[in-house]
Amino acid sequence: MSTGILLQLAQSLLAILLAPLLMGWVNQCRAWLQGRSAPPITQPYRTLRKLFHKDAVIAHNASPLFRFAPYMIFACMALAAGIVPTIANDLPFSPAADVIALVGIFALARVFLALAAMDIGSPFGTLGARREMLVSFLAEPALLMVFFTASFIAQSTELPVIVQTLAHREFAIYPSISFAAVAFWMISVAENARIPVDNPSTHLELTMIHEAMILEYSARHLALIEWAVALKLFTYSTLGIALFLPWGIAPQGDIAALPLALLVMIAKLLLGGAALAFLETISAKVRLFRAPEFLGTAFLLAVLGMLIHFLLEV
Amino acid sequence: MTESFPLLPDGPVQWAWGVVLFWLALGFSALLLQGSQRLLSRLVFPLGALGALGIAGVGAAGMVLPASAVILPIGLPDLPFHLRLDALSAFFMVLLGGASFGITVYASGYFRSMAAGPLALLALWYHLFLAGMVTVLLADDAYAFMVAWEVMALSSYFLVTTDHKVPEIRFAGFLYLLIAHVGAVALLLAFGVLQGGHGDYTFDTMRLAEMTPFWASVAYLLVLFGFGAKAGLVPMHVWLPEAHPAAPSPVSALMSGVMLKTAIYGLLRVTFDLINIQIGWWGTLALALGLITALYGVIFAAVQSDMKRLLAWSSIENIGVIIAAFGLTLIFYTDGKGALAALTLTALLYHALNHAFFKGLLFVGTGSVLHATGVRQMGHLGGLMRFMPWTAWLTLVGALAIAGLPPLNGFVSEWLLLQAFLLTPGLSHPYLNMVIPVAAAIVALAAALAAYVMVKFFGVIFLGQPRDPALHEAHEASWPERLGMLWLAAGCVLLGLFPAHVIGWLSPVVRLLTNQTLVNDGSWLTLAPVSAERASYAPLIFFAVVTGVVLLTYLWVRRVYHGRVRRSDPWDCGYPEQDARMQDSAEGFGQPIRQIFEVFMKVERETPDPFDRNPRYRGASLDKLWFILYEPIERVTGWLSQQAGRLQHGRIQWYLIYSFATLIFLLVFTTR
Amino acid sequence: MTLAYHLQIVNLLAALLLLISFAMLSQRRVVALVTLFAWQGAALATSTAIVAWSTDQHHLYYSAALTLLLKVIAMPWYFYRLVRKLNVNRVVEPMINIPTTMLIGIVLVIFAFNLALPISEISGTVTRSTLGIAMAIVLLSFLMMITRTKAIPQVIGFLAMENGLFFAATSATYGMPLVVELGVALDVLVGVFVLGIFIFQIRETFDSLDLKHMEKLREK
Amino acid sequence: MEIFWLLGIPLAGGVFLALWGSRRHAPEINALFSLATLLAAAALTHRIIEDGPMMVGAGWFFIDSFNVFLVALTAFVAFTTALFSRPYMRIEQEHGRLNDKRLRLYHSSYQIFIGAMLLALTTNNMGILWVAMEAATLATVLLVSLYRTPASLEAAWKYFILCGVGIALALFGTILLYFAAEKILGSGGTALLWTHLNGVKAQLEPTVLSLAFVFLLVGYGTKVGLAPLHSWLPDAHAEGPTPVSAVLSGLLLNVALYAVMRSKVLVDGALGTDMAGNLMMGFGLFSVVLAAFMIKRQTDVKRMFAYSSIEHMGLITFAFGMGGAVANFAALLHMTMHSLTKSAIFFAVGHATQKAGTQLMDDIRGLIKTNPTIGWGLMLGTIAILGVPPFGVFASEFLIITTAMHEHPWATPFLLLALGVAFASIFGRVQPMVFGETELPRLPHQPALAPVFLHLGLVLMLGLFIPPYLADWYRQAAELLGG
Repeated sequence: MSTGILLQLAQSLLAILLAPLLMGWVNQCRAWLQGRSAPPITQPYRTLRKLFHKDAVIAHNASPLFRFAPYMIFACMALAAGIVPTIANDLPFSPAADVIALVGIFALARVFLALAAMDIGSPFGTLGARREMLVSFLAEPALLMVFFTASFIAQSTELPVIVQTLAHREFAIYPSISFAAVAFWMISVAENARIPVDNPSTHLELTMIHEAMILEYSARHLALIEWAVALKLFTYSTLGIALFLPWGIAPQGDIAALPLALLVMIAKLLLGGAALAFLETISAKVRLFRAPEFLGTAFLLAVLGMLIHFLLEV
Repeated sequence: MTESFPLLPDGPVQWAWGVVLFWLALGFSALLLQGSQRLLSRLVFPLGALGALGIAGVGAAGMVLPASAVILPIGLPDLPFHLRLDALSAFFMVLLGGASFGITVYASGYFRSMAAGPLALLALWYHLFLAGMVTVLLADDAYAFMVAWEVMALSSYFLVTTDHKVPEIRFAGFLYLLIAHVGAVALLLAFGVLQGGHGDYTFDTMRLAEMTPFWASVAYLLVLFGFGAKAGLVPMHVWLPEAHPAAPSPVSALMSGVMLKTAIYGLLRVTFDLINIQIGWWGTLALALGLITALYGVIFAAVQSDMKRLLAWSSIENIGVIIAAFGLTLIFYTDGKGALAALTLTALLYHALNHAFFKGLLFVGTGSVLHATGVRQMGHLGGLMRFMPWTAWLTLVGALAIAGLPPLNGFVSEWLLLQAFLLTPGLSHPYLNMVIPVAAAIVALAAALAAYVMVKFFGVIFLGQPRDPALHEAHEASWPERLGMLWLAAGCVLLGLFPAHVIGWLSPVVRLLTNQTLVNDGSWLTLAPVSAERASYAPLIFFAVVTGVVLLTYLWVRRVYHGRVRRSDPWDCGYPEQDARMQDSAEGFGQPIRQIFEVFMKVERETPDPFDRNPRYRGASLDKLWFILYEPIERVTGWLSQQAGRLQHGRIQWYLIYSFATLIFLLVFTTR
Repeated sequence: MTLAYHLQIVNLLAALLLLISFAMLSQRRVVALVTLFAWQGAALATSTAIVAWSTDQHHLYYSAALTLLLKVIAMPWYFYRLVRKLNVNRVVEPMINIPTTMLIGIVLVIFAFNLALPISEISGTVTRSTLGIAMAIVLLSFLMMITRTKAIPQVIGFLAMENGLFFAATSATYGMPLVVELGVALDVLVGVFVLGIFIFQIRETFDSLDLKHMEKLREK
Repeated sequence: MEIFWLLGIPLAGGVFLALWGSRRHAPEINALFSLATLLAAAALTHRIIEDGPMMVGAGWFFIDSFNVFLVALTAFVAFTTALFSRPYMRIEQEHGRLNDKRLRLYHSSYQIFIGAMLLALTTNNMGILWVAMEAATLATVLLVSLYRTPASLEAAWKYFILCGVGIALALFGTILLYFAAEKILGSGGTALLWTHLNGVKAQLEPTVLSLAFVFLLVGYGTKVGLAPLHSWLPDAHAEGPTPVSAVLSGLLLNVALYAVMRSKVLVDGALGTDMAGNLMMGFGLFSVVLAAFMIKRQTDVKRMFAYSSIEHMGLITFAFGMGGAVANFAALLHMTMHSLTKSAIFFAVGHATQKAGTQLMDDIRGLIKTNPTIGWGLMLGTIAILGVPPFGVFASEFLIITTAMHEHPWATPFLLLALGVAFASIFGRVQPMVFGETELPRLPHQPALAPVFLHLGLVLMLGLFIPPYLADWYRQAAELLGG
């Protein structure tokens, strides 16, 4: 048990620390692919450090909620990162929340971000909040459907059990999973404010979603949010890995397998980041009211995956 | 199923009836106190609140004690009032008492600004309302049930029309009472089917009566209609968004939080207890209706611009979820999956309890806002968090809870319900088990939209800058109001943090209806309904971790770096003349939803022309069903009465001809 | 079979009554209508008397006398006065034209006879066949009330109906118990009295007895 | 003995008031006579409760639990109405709508009317029953036209002609009854005594009786106000003075229905089929539905409630038609509730219309503001008559509807429809009359609202608790009607 706790803490810390690195990696890949000279891979860390040092500038009418939100968001993401099996499986936190609760955590963070954005009352904040909620109310059920497909296969909504079933039982091909995978990809693109739904590097009022919400933040608050964003990307990536290519995650209590699992995980993340950058580069951002269509498609794909599971696999 | 309990000569039921009498006495004594406003608000309502607490206590006792019954000396000659308190009634009494305690405490503060004369009447109806609801839960024969049911409707009607000077409110009250009455007649017919004949209307005989599937189905459909009309099931929902906002806020809270649940109670009571056969398609029907209601309600909630209307629509959504759970329970139950039925029923009851608390909380929250500002249109509110922090933070708890966010109570019931949906592959029915998981998608969609709605609700009212200079004078709620809200908010949090205990506590009810209990295969802090392997959720760990991380991060940032803060104007994006009216209005916030779901709505918009000196924008998204369903009914009846009117022609010869024709016809008819 | 001659007379009178009611149906003038009404009363009284004599039921004499008093003397005289006073004795166009009315009337008579047939079978009285005629008279006067658009003719129709009833009572059942007869007579008397008051009131408010002034109360 | 007091007092009252004329205290005397009648009725009722049904006056009068409760009801409502009419008529007089001559007419024929109804209820002789009904009609005709307005004259004329014709048909029915009866009972007085007929009803000739019942039903049904024979009713109720409307719809309709029921018992016995019952169900249902749709288009408050009387009479007739212990019980209960409630409503409406000076509902607003008691009286009365618990009307509707669902489900959709439409129409119109704003002045006089709340209080009590002896009455009566 104690080892379990330690392992848990280790994995959580690892996730929290590695998250900006993944972000940096993605940016670097994008720069290469777009033929720009890339910033160093550690750039996110520098940004965070700089932000933490600055004095926070807050609007006069900011309420306590505004200052509380960044911590809350960060905490939610940390918890999520702790729950998803990254290198080791079935850690003590995992019974705290199954996949449905995981969606709940993301929703909690999102709601706080949106509320904080509305707190100042500048036109952009509200606009961003509205758009964010618009995106999410489609993305959330779609994500649930993806999880449902997996949990129908695994007969459980517990991530460890799902991973167990998919990775460590005898190998079986699940066509439904492929649908779910595509849907999941689209969802995570949307949820992490990437192209084609949102553009992380824009500040154009008409198009921005996520950036519009955090427009009022500065210094440590901004830093926490940026960090949380990185953490979110990381969590989604590991989540995707856990669901769709779980091989290599160490089974419960198997300490010996951990180093290998770590290496495998890093490799997978590098690949995933590169793929993300590649897809972002070749696709263009869609108009805002196309976003619902985009996510609607994701939703339908997920549902379709579930139906296929019932058609072919039961 | 209930025969297994011995009927004790006396028990909690007498206590419950005692509280009812106490409330009645209180109500009528209020009429005598017309003179003194102080006594009314500072004495009568707190006493009423005590009564509510008592009811909750009696309910809690009734959950564990065996069922007890009593026969009152009043009623019809052959049919005195039978009262009975079993676990099901007891649960709903806990719900009623718990929620209405907070609401009534709140009311004692809320009504302090009201004139004594109207307040006395209001107090009378208010306590009649409470008494009626409790009697509905206690009634053990059709007559007592119907009397209590209608007393409940009537008193709430008078509460709704408290401010009867306003034509809209009068119309709201009228529509409400009309639909309630039609529903009640449907219930009468249902009891007519269920009765044993020879005018024996006690529930005991109904339990024993053997019925053909056909008549059972007729009864079920009537009951679904009758109780659905009360609960606001689409398409009988039209009265709800009119009536609930019209009432004074504590009353709205009671109606939305508690009264709707009596309909759920009736549905459970009749379907599982009184009708002795259940048929599969009943569940499917209820499930479909419930899902439609849920989606419909939340969509309309998203496009409202009146805060109380928004909440009313969201009540419709929650009722939809509950009815869907009811349908799923029926499906499992008729399929012989007792354990799954138990799980779904647990989710249902849990959600009903939760809704009572958070909807009550939100409604009283709007009440305080209304007191402070006198505005219901969200377009004129904003930034209230700075002027009324108590109200704001407590309302935030309710908003997060109703949005189904962990670790609050709304999430638990939703989680349980989704688990139930995930278990449908266990069904023996070929395509149901394939289609129903898709239904889960709708529940998820509704939940996500609910989050949207709540961000809109809270953000527009409490955050941002005041859209109206007058708001700067907004004052914080009085102490009783805060206490009431505190109680309800505490309910939301505790119900969210200790689900394992609540589920264990619910088991008598579940056993009563499904002969099964839900085993919690987890420790006291984790909730694992079916098996820990299958699903688990530990809100306490969850809560602990989140708070822990928040604190750690905070301390870390403070220690390693600093906590310096500079205040300045918000960034104006290079556009100096910004004012509060440039924030997103309520309509604006709902606009994307309106665009996506425009099919359900009849949108009315007035956009100003560019040269307008003082341009005004008005947009309203009306319920299409009203125009599709209700206006035709109105037209048809109007036409029919036109035709009937032609008979009354005014000419005596014609009248003579009627008599003559009738005579001849009858002569021919009888002598043949 | 051959009937005793007094019964033949009764039947004859019955036929006469029917004839008179047809005549009333077709009559346009009010005064003539009143006269016919008086004749009908007379026929009724005679037939009652004959039945009384033939079956020596003494109380029938009283009712015969009552009939004579009320329907032959009192009411016609009263109506004559009324008509003269209000001089409303002009041609009254009925709602439906006369021939149609007659046709309907004939149909009614046949209907009434068919209706009465099974009853007459079981009737013990010697004058059973008259029941159908009585019923026919009732229906005919009903028809007359329907077709008339003036107050007085309608009233007369009403009274003619009472005649029919009375005839039914005497012919089919040798008259009702005396108390009832008296009560009925009293009611009729009062009724006519009330009517008189009415007709004056109507006259002075609408200054006409045309019923088409009284079609205001209706569903708008 | 009481019976003679019961019948004598109103007749004496009629004569006396005719002589007393418009001297002082005529209204009080009127009320006093009604009170005396009530006391006599109470004594009689007590007697019946003590020692069961009885024949009085050589079998000319027959009192059983069925008519004794109607007697009590009639006397009671007559008394309260007299109380109500005291201030009401005075105000009318001050408004110049009445003069002394008519007031005298009003008082004396009011008493006569009550007497006639009591006679109709107590007599044992079907012929006398007919005579009394006719007398009641004649007594009220002049009351309906009391105001001498063109409208009231027209109403009275229609009332007179239509009911006259109807009653004539009823006489024909009675004759046929006698015709059938004298075969068995021999001619002479006894052959029309209901008790005797009831004794031999099994032997009566079916064909004749069925024919007789048709005539009786159409005849008395016209007075009950069964559609389509109802045409006179709304006019008479709307145009007559309010106290008269109250007693007309509160009492006269009941008495007429009583006559129908007495004949139904005989016919059922003779035919052994439920032909009579089916006819009544048909009539009742049609009346309920038609009345509901008529109510929807009313603008005149008294007219609207007149139609609602038709609706409720239809409901009662329907229930009697269903037969059976429960349905009969319910019908009797509904009779009571309806007359109490409806008369109470007419009292309240009377004052409301006096205040507004019009019967048009659109011109009556905000009663609660100017005269709260009137407002609440009207509101509660309306709620009661619409069958909302805890008022007693609901108790009977509950039994009727549930029984209908159990015995004749086909009828229930119509009932549901009609009740819904009636509720929407009546309530939708009364609500703005009671609630809302108004500029109308207060009434100069203190309105006589004691009767209103007395009635409503009774109705409320009976909705929650029916005293045992009362219940026994109803049960025995229901038995009597072939329960």
